[in-house]
Amino acid sequence: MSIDKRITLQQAVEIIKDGSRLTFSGFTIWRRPMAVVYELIRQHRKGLHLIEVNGGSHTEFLVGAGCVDIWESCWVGHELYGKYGANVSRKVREKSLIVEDYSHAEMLYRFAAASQGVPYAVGQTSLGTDIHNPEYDMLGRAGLRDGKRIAKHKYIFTEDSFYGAGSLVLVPAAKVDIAVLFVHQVGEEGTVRINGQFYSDPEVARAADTTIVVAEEIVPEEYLRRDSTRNNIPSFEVDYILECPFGAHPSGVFGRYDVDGEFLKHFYATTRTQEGFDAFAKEWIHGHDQLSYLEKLGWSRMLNLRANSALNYTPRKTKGGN
Amino acid sequence: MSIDKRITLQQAVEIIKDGSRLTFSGFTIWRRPMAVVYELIRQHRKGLHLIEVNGGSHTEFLVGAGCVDIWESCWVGHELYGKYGANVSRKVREKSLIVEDYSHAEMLYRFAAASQGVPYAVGQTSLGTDIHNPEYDMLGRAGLRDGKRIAKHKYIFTEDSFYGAGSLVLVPAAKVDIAVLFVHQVGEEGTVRINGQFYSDPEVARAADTTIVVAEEIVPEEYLRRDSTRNNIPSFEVDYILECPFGAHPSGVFGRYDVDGEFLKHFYATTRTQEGFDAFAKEWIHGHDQLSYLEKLGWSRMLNLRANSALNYTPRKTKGGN
Amino acid sequence: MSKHALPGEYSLPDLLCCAASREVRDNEVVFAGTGLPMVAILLAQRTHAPNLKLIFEAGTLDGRPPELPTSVGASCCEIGASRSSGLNDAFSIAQRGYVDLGYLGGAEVDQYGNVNTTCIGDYLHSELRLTGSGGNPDINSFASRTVFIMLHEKRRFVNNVSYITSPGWRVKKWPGGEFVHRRDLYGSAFRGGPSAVISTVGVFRFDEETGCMFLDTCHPGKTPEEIKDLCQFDLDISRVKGETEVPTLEELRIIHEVLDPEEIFIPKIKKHAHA
Amino acid sequence: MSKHALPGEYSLPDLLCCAASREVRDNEVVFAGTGLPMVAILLAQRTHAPNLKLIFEAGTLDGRPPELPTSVGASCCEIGASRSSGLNDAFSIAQRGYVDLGYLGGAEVDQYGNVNTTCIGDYLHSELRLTGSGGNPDINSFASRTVFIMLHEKRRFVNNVSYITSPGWRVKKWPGGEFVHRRDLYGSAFRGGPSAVISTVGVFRFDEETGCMFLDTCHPGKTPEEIKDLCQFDLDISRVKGETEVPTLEELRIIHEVLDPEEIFIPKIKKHAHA
Repeated sequence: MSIDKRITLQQAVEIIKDGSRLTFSGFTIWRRPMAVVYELIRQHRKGLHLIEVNGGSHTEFLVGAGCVDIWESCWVGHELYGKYGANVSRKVREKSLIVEDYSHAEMLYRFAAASQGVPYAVGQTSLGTDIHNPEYDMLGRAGLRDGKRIAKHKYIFTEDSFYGAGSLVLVPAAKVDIAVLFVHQVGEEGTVRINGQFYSDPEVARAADTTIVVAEEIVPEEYLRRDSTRNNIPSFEVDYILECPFGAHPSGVFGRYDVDGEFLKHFYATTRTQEGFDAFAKEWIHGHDQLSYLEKLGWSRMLNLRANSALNYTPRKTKGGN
Repeated sequence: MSIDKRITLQQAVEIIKDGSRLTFSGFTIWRRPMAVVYELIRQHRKGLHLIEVNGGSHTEFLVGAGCVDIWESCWVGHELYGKYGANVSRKVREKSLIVEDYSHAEMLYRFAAASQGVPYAVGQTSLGTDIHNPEYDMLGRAGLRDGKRIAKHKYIFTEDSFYGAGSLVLVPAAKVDIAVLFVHQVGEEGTVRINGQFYSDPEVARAADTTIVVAEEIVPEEYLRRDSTRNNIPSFEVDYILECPFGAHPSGVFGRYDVDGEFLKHFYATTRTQEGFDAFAKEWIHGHDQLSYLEKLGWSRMLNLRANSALNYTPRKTKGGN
Repeated sequence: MSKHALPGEYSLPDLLCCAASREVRDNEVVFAGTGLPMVAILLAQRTHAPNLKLIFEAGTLDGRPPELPTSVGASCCEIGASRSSGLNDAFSIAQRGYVDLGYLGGAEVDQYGNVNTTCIGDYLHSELRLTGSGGNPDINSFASRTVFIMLHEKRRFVNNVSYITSPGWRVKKWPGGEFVHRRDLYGSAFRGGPSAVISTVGVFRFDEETGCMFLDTCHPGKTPEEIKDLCQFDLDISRVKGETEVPTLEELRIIHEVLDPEEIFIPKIKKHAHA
Repeated sequence: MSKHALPGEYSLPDLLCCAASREVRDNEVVFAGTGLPMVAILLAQRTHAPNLKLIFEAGTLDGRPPELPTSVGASCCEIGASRSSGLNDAFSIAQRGYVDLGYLGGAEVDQYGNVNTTCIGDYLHSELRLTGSGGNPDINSFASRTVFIMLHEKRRFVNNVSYITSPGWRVKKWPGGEFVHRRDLYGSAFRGGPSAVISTVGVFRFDEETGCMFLDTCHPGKTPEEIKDLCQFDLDISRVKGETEVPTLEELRIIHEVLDPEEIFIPKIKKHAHA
């Protein structure tokens, strides 16, 4: 109450320094803090180290804009709106992006471990795959495993001595400097309420040293505290808050708006090349702020994405097109 | 839907065999499946191996009745209604009960590991205490660490190689045959909704090979599925269900009824000796069923414990006595 | 039971979807990915497996989506679910051993059922990076059975996949990388492995002891020899049971009128199209 | 600021409660146990630390209970909380390092602040088993500071506790059991240790380098020598600052009229009682 956690979009992005280890809320093309992603691109942030449970369109935006040096995750694409991450693929081919591959469950375990304050997690997934191929330890090959900001090992293989369960793989905690979340509601003191699936947001918020929450709405803290079992992240885990309506577009938000599939299809179709990406960014990102971006999107487009508040989703039969 | 999960109280207790590894829902003197505990005593179950995140009055009942051979946990007592677990203390002194001590967080980690399907958990708690004293591995001393039903080691000490975090302690997953939960609502297909703090119930339900849910109410599954984010345990983790109103008494249930402190004080005061326990059991347990137990408690007592449904608790000013 | 469709009344995606749907048994816990697998599972839920329990990776447990989700993170996933939460629940449940069946896809597969969804060509000098693993290896590691649905081309049914993303019946033991039976590596976490590959030409299964793929059924109009020619490895065609069962009219009605009327994942057959 | 109470206007439990309350700083995250510590924290919340964040072990995060909970699992704990959940959240938050201050109790303490809540006498031939550890060692392991509130008797301030339940500044290194500085054992998880023992005769603190307890303040009417005599170990009384600050009238009003009017944890002073 005494500490005012409100900041502006610009301030939020100033907290994220060149070279920060960064992660986000959401799942593939859902509930991504796109307004912050756009502002990072506008402010020409460089050398970011993204560590994500999974990637998505937002990853493609940041990688395409050249903001990212290292990406640790398991997946990137636009779901059915674009088959793969063409910007990531291009930068990998050009060797201007280091990709460290884990499996999806392993990435989740890594964040869960960090959120629990332990240095690693134990798992039995993906044994025998090239995900565990010691030749493919890309951060190791790049000489970046300092044991401080980046774990000394990509994996450690061991055996279970308690129950004889067999081979185990230990994965290092995902240590991140900053998590940026996009959620439905945040109270003035930082309490977060997410509607629908909360993905890996609670783990991500707790794992990060600094957590910034961007919300569709800032609501009275007291309102959220009337039903504390519905809240997902406690006040003291959140350092900064800001309100940014429609700030997840073109990703979708349960109960609020659908993924803008046409927008993502257009992004995917036009950003296979760097020239294509630069043209896209010139049109949609640079020279804009969040309001002028919404103006450019226009009412018709956004009303079409609106979720039915009784159903919490956008039934296809009510939509034009698609 | 196709599989009828409903059973009776008697059937529930028949599923729990002599020698079963058993655990429960709840926290100290809150939301314990007391009706099942009473029936276990009536059916003279023997040799139980209790593994609990924490104990409480229900532990004292089972131990006092001689149902338990091994108790792995961290705490037993009646909160402010009785300073310690006098029955556990007596049986330990008589060496008729093996107690294996872990810390509270360690017990939680052990269930979390089991619920995640991994053989152990990593922690940094309680380093340097006698909880980790190798001389005090009581199951090891008793020659019971077969590496199958009971882990080969009580602890393994190691160091972190990923970030140089220092000493770590590995604790074995808490493998249990059966979990018995007491909850507010369960649907016909097994979906569980708990109101208020859910303690370690989700971990416990997922860790157990068989999960029995006792509920204040069985409600239409469809009702619970209208708001799936409010549910705590998914249908397929629950094997059997039964309805047993006030089945947690004398423990308390958020939003329904308070702990019966007078009852627990009486239990604590009269069961320091085995003779005292036997007399208590004769009066309150043997020869009763759940309905005759409620009749014996009487309306005045139970109305006095009733929670205010707007507040979800029992404000002290509305209560007679205390 | 509904009549089977005649040639020309169904498309190849229809056939794949129905074949995949038949892999589900009632009351099973099924871990579903986005796309054609999702249609197959919802089809099973509406036909022979009304009590299957559907898990979406993003955190929906025992879901009954009112319409076909366009991704597992989509808003309609959790409508009617037993519990909606997050990935920690979904993967804990999987690793704990609750999952009977997983549905997956892939770009390349080898004779042991090792699947690649990560890159084409040398991983260290990648020409084309694909989406990456996602939950493919996780679902495949933990489920008792997994079904892969794949486009069949000779460059996809290969001797060695570019990158083993998802483990088959014989996998690499690190640090050496020699192939061992999956059972020997997974220990108590061993619960099974790939149980079927449904490609655009046939249905393939695995000898669980040798770990090798064999041809189970040919899609209508395909011969075992043709199919063998479409694999780089030496496909066992000695155990072919016959032809893949074709869709029934009722299945086609559910796919095209109930589940995917907008043709998001499965196009409707055009009057002039061939099966 | 409210006036301090005069002798006879407050009891010993009042004094302990107020002394404990003063250990909290505003905006801190505090991990609370049942009993007198709970009263102390709620008192701080209603006086000098209105923005403290209260965590209850059972799963309430940033709680603002409308009345004094009788246990951390109680129904009124979560009313007004930021989030209510379970133990996994509470202990994850603690191990992650969010907790500034923990309040604990104990039956025995040694000069390093090692505390016993497990048993009296030889653990292997126990005469009296107490409640056990509960979260005592966990809160103490993870919090930056911990405050112990204890009954002061010579048999409780001992050379060697029967069982180290909760770690002090010098702890046992296993398997040998030799005493080492806590910092050397906890590695990156080292964040501090016991910062105060508030007993019924004085307030004790620790030299963080030697790990040894010293007398900080004497409760009114007690002398350092008397207090030293009440310890089996050689208590350092060279650093005594003076007398423990007594309760203010406002603090007494909050304790007895607002927090614990039913005298659940702190009895009201009787007309004829002495401080």
